[in-house]
Amino acid sequence: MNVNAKNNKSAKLEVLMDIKDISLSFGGLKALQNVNLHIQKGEILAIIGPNGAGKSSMLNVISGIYIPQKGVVEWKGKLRKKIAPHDIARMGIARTFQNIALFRGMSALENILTGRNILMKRNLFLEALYLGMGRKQEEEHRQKAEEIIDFLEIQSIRKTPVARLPYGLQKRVELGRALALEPELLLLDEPMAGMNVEEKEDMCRFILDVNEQFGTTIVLIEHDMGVVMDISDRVAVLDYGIKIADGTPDEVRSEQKVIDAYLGAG
Amino acid sequence: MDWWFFIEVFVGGLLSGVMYSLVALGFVLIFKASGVFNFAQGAMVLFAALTFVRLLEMGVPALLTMAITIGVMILLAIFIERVMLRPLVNQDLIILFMATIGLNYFIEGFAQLIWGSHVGVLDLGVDQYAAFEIGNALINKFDVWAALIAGSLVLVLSLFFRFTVIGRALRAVADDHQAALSVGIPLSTIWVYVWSTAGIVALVAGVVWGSKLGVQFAISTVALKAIPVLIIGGFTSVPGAIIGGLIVGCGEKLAEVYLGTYIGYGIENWFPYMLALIVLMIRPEGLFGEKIIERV
Amino acid sequence: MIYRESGQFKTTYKADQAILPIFQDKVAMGLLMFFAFVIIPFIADDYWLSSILIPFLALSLAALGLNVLTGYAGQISLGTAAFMAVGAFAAYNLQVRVPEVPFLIAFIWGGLCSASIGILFGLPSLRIKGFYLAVATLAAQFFIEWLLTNFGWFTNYDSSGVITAPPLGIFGFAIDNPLSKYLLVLTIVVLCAFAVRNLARSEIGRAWMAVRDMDIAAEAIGINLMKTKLLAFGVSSFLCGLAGALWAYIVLGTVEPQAFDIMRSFEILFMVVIGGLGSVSGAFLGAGFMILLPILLNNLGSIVTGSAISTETIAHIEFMVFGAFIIFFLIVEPKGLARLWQIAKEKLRLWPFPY
Amino acid sequence: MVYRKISTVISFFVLFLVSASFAGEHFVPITSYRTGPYGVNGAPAANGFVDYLKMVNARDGGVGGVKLAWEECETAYKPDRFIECYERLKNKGEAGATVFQPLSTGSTYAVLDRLAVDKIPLITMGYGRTDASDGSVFPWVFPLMVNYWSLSTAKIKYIAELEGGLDKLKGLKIANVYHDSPYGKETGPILAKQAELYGFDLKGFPVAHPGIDQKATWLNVRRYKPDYVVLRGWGVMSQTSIKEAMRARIDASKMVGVLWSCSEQDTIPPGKASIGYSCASMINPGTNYKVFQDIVKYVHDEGNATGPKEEMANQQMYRVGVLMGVMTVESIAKATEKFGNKPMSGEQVRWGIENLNLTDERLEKMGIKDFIPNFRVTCADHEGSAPVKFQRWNGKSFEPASDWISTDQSIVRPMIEASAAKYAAEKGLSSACN
Repeated sequence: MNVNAKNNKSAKLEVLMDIKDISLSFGGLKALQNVNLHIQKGEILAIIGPNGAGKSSMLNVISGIYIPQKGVVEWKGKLRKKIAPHDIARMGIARTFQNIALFRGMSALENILTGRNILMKRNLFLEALYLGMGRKQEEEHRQKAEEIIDFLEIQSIRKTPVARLPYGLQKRVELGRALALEPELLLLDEPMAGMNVEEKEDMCRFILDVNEQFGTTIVLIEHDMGVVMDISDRVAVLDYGIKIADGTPDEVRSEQKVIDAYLGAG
Repeated sequence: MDWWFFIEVFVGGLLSGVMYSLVALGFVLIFKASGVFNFAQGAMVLFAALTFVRLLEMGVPALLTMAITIGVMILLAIFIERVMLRPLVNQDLIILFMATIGLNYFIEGFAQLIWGSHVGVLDLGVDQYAAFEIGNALINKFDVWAALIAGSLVLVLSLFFRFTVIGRALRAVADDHQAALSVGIPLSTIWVYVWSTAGIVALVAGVVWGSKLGVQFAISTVALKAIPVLIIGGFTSVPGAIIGGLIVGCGEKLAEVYLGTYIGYGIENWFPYMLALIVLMIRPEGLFGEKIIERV
Repeated sequence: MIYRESGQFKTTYKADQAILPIFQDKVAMGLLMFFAFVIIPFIADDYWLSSILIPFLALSLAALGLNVLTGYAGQISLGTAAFMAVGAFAAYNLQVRVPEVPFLIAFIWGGLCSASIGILFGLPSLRIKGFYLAVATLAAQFFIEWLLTNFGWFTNYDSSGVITAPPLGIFGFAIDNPLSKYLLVLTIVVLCAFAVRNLARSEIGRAWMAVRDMDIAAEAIGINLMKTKLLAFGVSSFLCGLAGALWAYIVLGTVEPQAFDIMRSFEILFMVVIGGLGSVSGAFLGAGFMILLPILLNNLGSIVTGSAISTETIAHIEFMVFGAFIIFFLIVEPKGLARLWQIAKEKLRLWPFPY
Repeated sequence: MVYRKISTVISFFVLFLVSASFAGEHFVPITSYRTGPYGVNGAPAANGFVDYLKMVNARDGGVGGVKLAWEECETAYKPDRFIECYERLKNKGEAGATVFQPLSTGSTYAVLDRLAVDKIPLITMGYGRTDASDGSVFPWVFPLMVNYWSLSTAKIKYIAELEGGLDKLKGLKIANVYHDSPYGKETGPILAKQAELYGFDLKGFPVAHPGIDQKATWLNVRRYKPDYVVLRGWGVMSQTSIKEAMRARIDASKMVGVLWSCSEQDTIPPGKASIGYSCASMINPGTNYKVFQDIVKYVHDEGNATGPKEEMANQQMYRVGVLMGVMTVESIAKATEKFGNKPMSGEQVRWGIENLNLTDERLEKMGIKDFIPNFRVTCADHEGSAPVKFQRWNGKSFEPASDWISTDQSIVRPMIEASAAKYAAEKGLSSACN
C-alpha cells in the first residue's frame, strides 16, 4: 500500500522546507558542512548516518534551535529568520526527543492536552472561574485529545501518570503530544531507540498512519536501517557533517559511499 | 572627605568580610562534593559553638574540648548522611536544599535542647578591643586575628584538597560520582568526610564568631550573610568564598556608611543580596565558580 | 460512607472534567463547606475562631499562593512574607490616602501591588533556577522589609512604625467580632482555593506544570517560558498579598513590618512542603499542621505545667519536630500530607480487595 | 499514620480542655518567651514572675485567702503567638484571667482592641504603647511606673546630671542607637522635642534585628563623634553595641542604656567594655530586700524554684520578673479590698490597678521598700510616673548610679494627651474618666 501511496505523493513536488548549503560548527568542531536538503510536503524523510555524523544537529537546524553560520533555510518558500524556541511550534513544526521528555508530573491525557495549549486562548479570569470560553475550550480540546488517544490506542492509560508507564507507551504518549499540535512538519528523534520488535512495529504503524491520515510531513532520525528503509519515502545520509547520499531507499542502499561509511563506521 | 575614615571603613569591611568567608567555606565544601546547598551550615555553627562553650563551662580543658567537639561534629555528619542524605541520594537537588532547611531547624532545636539557650561567653585570650592605629584609622586587632585564622584555614583546606587522598577523592566527586567510586571510596563515606570537614569549619567559625558575639542562638543567622558571599564568589571555589566575603564585607560597609547617610541606615541587610542578584544576572556561576550545567 | 467509583460512568467528557468527577468527593466537599460555613459558627468559641481558625485560613491562603509558584510552576521562593507585607501595607495605605475606599477593594489593591512586585522579583527566574532563584527572592525579602521599616510614608509616619487596620465594615454591617471575621476570611479563602483549582486544571495550570517538569519540552510545544513563569509569580504574589492583608487587618489588627520577616517565609514554605507540593488541599493541610503543632506542644507543656517540661524545652522540641517532619516528608512522600490522603483514598477505593 | 496523628491531636486537645480548670483561685496568665532571639531576656523574667507567685501562695496562702493559680504560655516574642496565648488563657479560671503582662511592645499593640471587649486589663511596665498612659482613652492599659517617653526625659536629666546641669546640655551631641522596631522607634519624637528644648544635637542610628553585626552602624556613630550615646537596645543587640562602642573608642561611661538594655546578658559578654556603662531601671539593684529573702525561704529552700538560685542575684531580668509578679499580686490585693475575698475577674482587677497607691508604708509591708519608688495610679494617669533609678555596671554587678530621678511630665504629658486624643478621634472613643 505504501508503494502507490508514495508514487502519487512524489508526483506533486511541493517543497515545505529548503535548506541551502548550510554549515554549522561548534567552536572548532564542524557539525555540518555545505549541506543541501529539501523536505517535500507529505513525505517521510529519514536522516541516517553513523554516530557523530551530524544527524541531531541537522534536526535542530530544521527545528530552528540551531542557526547555521552559513547558508539559508527557507520555510514554505520564505527565508526563515531567527525565532524564539517557543515560536517554532507556532510555525507548525513539532518534535519528539531522543530520550523521552514528557511532563512526568502529569497523566497521559494531560500531557497530550498540554500539546493543545498552543491552540488555546489564554484568559486568566475565565480560566480561574472555569466559565465561558475558559470552560468551552477545555472541553473542545479534550475532544481532540481523545481522538488522538483513540488513534494511538492508549485509552486505558489516559489517567495514568506518565512516570508510571512502560518505555514504549511513554514514547507513544510523546508522539501523541507532538500530534496534538496538529503540525505540518513532525520531527522524530530516534522514535524507536531502545524498543523491542513489537513496540517498533507499532511505532512504524503509527508513523505511517500519521503520514497517511493527517498528511503530516515527517522527518525522522533512526539507527535501525531496516525500519528506515521500510517506512521512509526518501533517505538522506550524513557522514562527518557532509551529506553523502539522498534518494529513495533503494537508491541509497546501492550507493557505494553509504556502504563504505557504514562499513567504516561499523 | 576624610580618607583615614574611608580606610577604616574599607579595612573594617575587609575584615568582617573574612568572617563571612569563614562561614561560607562550610557551604563551599559540601556543595563542591555533593552539589547540595547546605542551608543548615548556620545551625552547625551554632551547634559546634554551643557544644564547645558548654564543655568549657563544665571545666573541660580547652584542647580536650576541641577534640570532643570535633568528635561530636563527625558524629553529626555520620548521622546526617545515614538519616537524610542516603535516602535522598538521587533526589532533585532542590529537594535536598529544602531538606537542609528542615535540618537547619532540627539542629537549632536540638542544640538548644541539650545545651540550653543562655549566652555562653568565650574568651580566647585575645583582646577584642585593642586596635592598631594607622593615621586616624582604627584597625581592630581581634578582627585581624580572626582574619588570620580564616586565612590559614583556607590554606589548610586547599592543601588538603590538593595533596590528600580524601581531598582528591572529594574533587573527583565534585566532577562526577562515578569517578569518585573509581577512586575506590564509596559515596556515603565521602559524604561523611565532607560533612565532617564542614562541621569542623563550622566549629572554627563558631568559635571565632562566638567569641565576638557571645555564643547564642543569634549566631546561626550569620549563615544568611554567607549566602550572597557564595553567589558572588561561586559555590565551588574555596578562594571564591574568600574573595566573595571580602567583596560583600567591603560593599555593605561602604554602602551603609556612605550611601546610608542619604537613603537611610540598615542597607547592609539587603545590599549584599542585591549585589548577589546582579552577579547572578550577569554571571550565574559566580566570579570563580565553574559553569553551572543545568543541575537545579 | 463507602468510597466507590465503580458504576459511575462518565458519558461526556464534560462530566469527566468537572472539578470533582467522583460523586463521593462532591458530597464530601459539600459536607465540608456546610461544616465550615454553618456548623463551625455554632460550635467554635472565640478562642478557636480568632486564634486558630482565622490565622489558619490566612496562612493557608499564603501557602496556596506559594504552592502556585513552587508546587505548580516549580519556582522556589523564600520571599513569601515580603509579598504578604506588600499586600498588607498597600491595602492600608490605599485606605489611609482614600478613606472612602471599601476594604475589599483595598484588599484586592494590596494583592495587585504584591503581584506587580512579585513579577518584578520574578524576572531573574528567566535566567536562574533552583536555590539561585531562592536567593533572588531572599533579596526581595530583606529589601522590602527594610523599605517598609525605613520610610515613614508606608506607615503613615506612625511614631513606632506600625500600621493599625481601620475598622472593617461591609454594607453598613460592621465586621468586628470573631465570627463575622471568620466568615469573611473563609469566604475569601474558599473563593481563592477554587480559583486556583480551576487554573490548575486549565490551560494555564498545564503550562505551569509543563515548565516545572521539563522546560525544554515545554518550549518545544510552544509554551512561552517567560510569560508562564511571570504569570505564576503574579498569581502567587497576588494570593500572598491578599493573605498579608488578611493577616494585618483581621488576624493581628496592628502590625509591624517585622511581622513579615524571613521566619514567616520559611514557615509558609514548610506548610507547602509538609502539606504537599502542587495540590490545593496540601496548602490547607500544611497550614493546619503548622498552626496546630506548636499549640499542641504548648498545651502539652501547660498540662504538665512547669514541673516536667519547661516551655523552653517545648519550643526547642517544636523546632526539632518541624525540621524532622520536613525531612521525613521530603524523603518518604515529597507530595506531602495531601498525597498520603490520596493514597488512603485509593486504598479505600479498592477495599476490601487488596488489588 | 495520618489517622493516628489526627487521633493524637484530638486526644491532646480534650486533655488540655478538661485539665486546667482553676476553681476558686485568682487566675494569673503568664505569657512568657523563653525561646527565640529574646529568650535570654524572657526566661529569667518569667522565672522571677512565677517564683514570686509561688512565694505568695506559700507565705500568705494566696491573696485574701484565695490561692493564686497561673498558666504559662510561650509566645516566642511573636505577636501572633501572643494573641493565641491571650485567647487561650483569657477565660481560664473561675473568674477569668486577672491581668496580662506581654513584656513585648509588638504584642501589646496586637491585643489593644480586644481588651475592652474581653474586659481584661494589661500591665505594660516600662514598655508598650506610650500614650496609653492617658487612662481616659486607654482604660484597660497600664504602662505602670514609667513609659518610654517619661523614661527618656529622666535619661536626659541623668546626662545633664553627669554634665552638671540642664544648661550644660546645650551644644552636646547625643547619638540615639536604637533597635529598628516599634519598641526602638517609640522614643524618636520625645528625644527630638527635648533636643530642641535643651539645644543639644541629636542623631538616630537604627540597628536592624537581631543586631549581631553593628560594625557599620558604629563606624557611623564614630564619625558623628557624639558626647553621649543613648542605647535603646534589646536582646543580643545591646551587648554587641557595648562591644562595638569600645571598638569605636567610645567610652562606656558616655553610654546610657534604657530599661531593656540594663541586664547582665548585656553587660557580661562585653567584659571590660561595659565597665562604667550605666542604664535606666525601674528598680534598685541588689537583692537585700525582704521579698527576695522570702522567695529564697519559701521557694528556693523548698526546692520548687523555677530557675537556678543564682539568677536572683545575677539576673536583673529576674528581679524585673519579680516586680511584674508584685504588681499583679498587689493589683489583685487592691481589688479584693473592694470586691471581697473571692477569685477576681479582669474587670475587678482593672479597678485594683487603677487605684494602686504604693506608699512607703505599703512598700514596707510588701517587703520592697526602696526596691521600687512609691507611686500612685489614677484614672487619668495610668502610669503613675514613678522616678527612675540609674544603675552602673562595675564589672561584676550593677550598683546605683543616681538617686531616683523624677521624670519630666511637663514635656511628656501634653504629647501623650495629644497622641491619645488623635487615637480617640480615630476610634471615636469618649473619655473613660469623669
